[in-house]
Amino acid sequence: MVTYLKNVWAGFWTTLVGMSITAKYLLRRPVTVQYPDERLPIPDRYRGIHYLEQEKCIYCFQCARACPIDCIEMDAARVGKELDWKKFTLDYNKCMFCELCVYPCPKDCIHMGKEFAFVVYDRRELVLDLLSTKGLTPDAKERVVKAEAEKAAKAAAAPKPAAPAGPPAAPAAPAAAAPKPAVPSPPPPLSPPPVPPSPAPPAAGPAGAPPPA
Amino acid sequence: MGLLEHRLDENVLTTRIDWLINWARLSSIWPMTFGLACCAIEMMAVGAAHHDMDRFGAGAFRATPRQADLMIVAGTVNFKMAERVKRLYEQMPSPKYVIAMGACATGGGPYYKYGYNVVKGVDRVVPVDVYVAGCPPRPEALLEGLMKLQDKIRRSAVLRKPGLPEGALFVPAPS
Amino acid sequence: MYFDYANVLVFLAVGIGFVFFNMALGALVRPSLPTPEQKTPYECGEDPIGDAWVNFDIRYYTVALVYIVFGVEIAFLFPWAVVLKSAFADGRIGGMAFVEGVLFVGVLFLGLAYVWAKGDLDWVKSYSAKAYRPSPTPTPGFRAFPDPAAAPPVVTGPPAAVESSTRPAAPVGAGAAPSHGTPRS
Amino acid sequence: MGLLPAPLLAATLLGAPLLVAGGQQGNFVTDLVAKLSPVEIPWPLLVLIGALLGSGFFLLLVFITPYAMLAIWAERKVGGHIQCRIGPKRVGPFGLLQSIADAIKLLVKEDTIPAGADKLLFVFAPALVLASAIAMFAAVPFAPDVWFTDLNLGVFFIVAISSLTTIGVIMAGWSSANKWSLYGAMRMAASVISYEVPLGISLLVPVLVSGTFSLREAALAQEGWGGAAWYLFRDPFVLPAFLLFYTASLAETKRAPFDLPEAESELVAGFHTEYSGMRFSFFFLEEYAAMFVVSAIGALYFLGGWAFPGLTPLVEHLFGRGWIFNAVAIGVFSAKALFLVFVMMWLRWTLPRIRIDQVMTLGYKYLTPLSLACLLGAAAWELYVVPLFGGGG
Repeated sequence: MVTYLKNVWAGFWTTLVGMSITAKYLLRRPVTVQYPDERLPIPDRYRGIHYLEQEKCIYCFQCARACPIDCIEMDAARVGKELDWKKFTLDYNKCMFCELCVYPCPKDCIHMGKEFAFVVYDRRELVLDLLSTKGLTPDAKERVVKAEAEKAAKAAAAPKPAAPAGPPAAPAAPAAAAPKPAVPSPPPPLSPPPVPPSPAPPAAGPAGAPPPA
Repeated sequence: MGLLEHRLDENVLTTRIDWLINWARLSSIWPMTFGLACCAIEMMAVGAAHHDMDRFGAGAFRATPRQADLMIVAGTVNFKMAERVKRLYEQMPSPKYVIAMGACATGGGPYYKYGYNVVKGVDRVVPVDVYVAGCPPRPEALLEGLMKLQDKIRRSAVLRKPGLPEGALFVPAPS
Repeated sequence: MYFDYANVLVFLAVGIGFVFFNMALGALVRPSLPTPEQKTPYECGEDPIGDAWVNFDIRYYTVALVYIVFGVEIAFLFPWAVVLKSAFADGRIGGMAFVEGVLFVGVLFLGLAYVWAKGDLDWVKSYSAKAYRPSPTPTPGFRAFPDPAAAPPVVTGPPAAVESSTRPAAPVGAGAAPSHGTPRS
Repeated sequence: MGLLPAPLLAATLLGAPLLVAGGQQGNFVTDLVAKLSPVEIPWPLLVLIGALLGSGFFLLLVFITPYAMLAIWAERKVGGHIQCRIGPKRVGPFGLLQSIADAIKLLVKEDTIPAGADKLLFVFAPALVLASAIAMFAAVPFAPDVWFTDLNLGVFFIVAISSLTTIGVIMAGWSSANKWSLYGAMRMAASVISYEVPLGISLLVPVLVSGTFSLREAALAQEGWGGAAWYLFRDPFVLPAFLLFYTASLAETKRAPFDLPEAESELVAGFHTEYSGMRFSFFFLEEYAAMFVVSAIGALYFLGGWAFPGLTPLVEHLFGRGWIFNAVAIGVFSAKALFLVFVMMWLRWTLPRIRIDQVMTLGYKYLTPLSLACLLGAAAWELYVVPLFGGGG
């Protein structure tokens, strides 16, 4: 009997206690961050939608090769020292934001941004082109034209010395080969190897230098 | 088909009624309690205090597809589950909407390459209205997806004849 | 007086009319795109197995029987409660009105106590009914957990030693039979 | 079962002769119609018009539907704030249009009927449920002169009609051809049969005190003491009876923590698993209507109805018992009932759902004996203690 009455009292009392707690919360300020109007600060190390510093990129395929799911595809042609970008896409149908593409980049040109909302109506739109410009910039075109003119002039002046001018000539050779095999996914192992091992690190200097100039 | 649905010409009245119905539909999108993987945790976060999907009127998670308007495919859809996803979608009464949330649902995600068991995109099973990228997307991204879905509903024709090919339900976006 | 109940009928009719009116209104606009899949009963996305009209636990019916008794009793108590005060004031009945009520409720309460003691109010009868005892010999194929026949557990530390060393020695009697998970015979 | 609508319709049509046979009194709608009408309307027709207008227009359109919409909005708001959220906000100012949006959306949502369902019962169940909710309102007086029918069985009638809701729910669950629905319906039956008993017995306490079934007369009797003669304060047995009544009415209206028939986490949506669109919304509407009705009974029988110390006596003194008094009475009464509704919401977001066997245990082992004790105690107090103070009635 005592237990019974105790139970009754406990049921009543615990309900009251619970209700007092919820009442406290009822009167408290809500913690909601009203999204489109207010936004939570994004942490510094948040891994959002990528962005690419195109002018720094040297088309070395390191990021694409590091990607565990092959979601980066790129295609460019080398015109002299310049890169004629045709595509640099990141497929967010696959990307898992692991940041593995960022570390191997020798030029530190691909980054994880802080943009988080990437919402589309069509799945194909999820393949994001990271390039800001396609084709050659006017500057680059100018430089290319100038370089070609110089080359032609040099060739006209002396047919022999063309060989020592190795650095500019070497990239030009794979550039002709690159556009074609870059389309399917196998390219990384096949065609680019000529590029990164020997000419890429040396080419980094000249390729990186022109933009500031 | 309803008696009047998609049968009337465009005039002031039908436009207003369409506006009203679309407003009602977009203001009370009840999602289905349905999560497949880790994205579901973020989906729960959207319903929870910090992001509060209920502000949009979309907080009433219904456990049964019969009362739900929106299926948030949150997570990896493997082939075994795809059948169920399909059936759940079918069991929802129209108008019904689908948000594919996260990389796995939109296109197979990390399992694209080696995941022999994963459906490479839930749109191969059910028609998807809005794709939200991310792995998993932030709760805000899902809210963004919800707003995008609302935009889509806002443009749909209900009583009016849709100026569209047969069977298409939505007026294309004004690019 | 009849008027009151005719009024209620009108209320009922209006309620039913409201439902069907709304359904008709909605039928003007609501889409209807049924598929065979859509018409299958919802069973969490699985194929429904078997008939939906399944057999139910007999407990529901015993409790329903208890309810019927009580429900009828309440129906008798209602008029008593209404007239109690006037009957009490009426000199001819007086205190008997109250005593009758007490007797009636007492009988009711006795019935409740009996049902209670018999364990018929417990949803799962085996939990508390006095009559139920696990059989002294374990059911064949049943193994208590931890299995008394198995080797005594490895004693890891002195504090737990006393408790755990006594456990295997306990008799496999009624006391040692687990209080849960016992297969019902 | 297919014949069920027929007798109801017939009875309604036969209502007119019954009216001729019986009634002398009309409700306030009848009076209003008679006053406003330029020509004299014959009495039976007048009463029929009054009933139709009263139930259809005043109750359903002016009261129940707006109230239910507001209550659903309030429920979501209360729930949101208890969880430190905001709740509906972006649909209309403060999200006030949320329920309207929900209603329109549900109206234009596809209506699904599962293949194996018992179609007739499936279609008819929501109608029965909603009709019983509206019929429950018939016996609720809103003010001394604002009521639809003053039944001589008052509260007994409401308790009886509320079982009709249960029948509707069981119909819905059974006809859906779905296991979840059937489980929900059986649980509804189980919880109702455990709670109808304490509900009835605890309601007997104020019935005993007031000596009438009529809610209106009980409320009128509580206008004493300057509006503070609430039965709640009358003796030490009424307060527990009120708590018991409130607990039992939670189960009666399928509210948490006794919302077993539609337990979302166990039975998908319980008895309305297969209901979509508008049909589902009728169950919702009924739930909120029933919440108001049981809260109204609580307010009328225990919390003094429309009497409020200081306020109602003052209004009566200043303006007499005219329409101003009635308006104030409606306000006070609604405030009390809505407060009880609010407490129901508060409880819902506080307590976890309890198990079915706990429901039965609570119903039979705790509420029933306690309410019997309350009844006897109140009877003894009323008969032997009240005369000591020289009080009465």
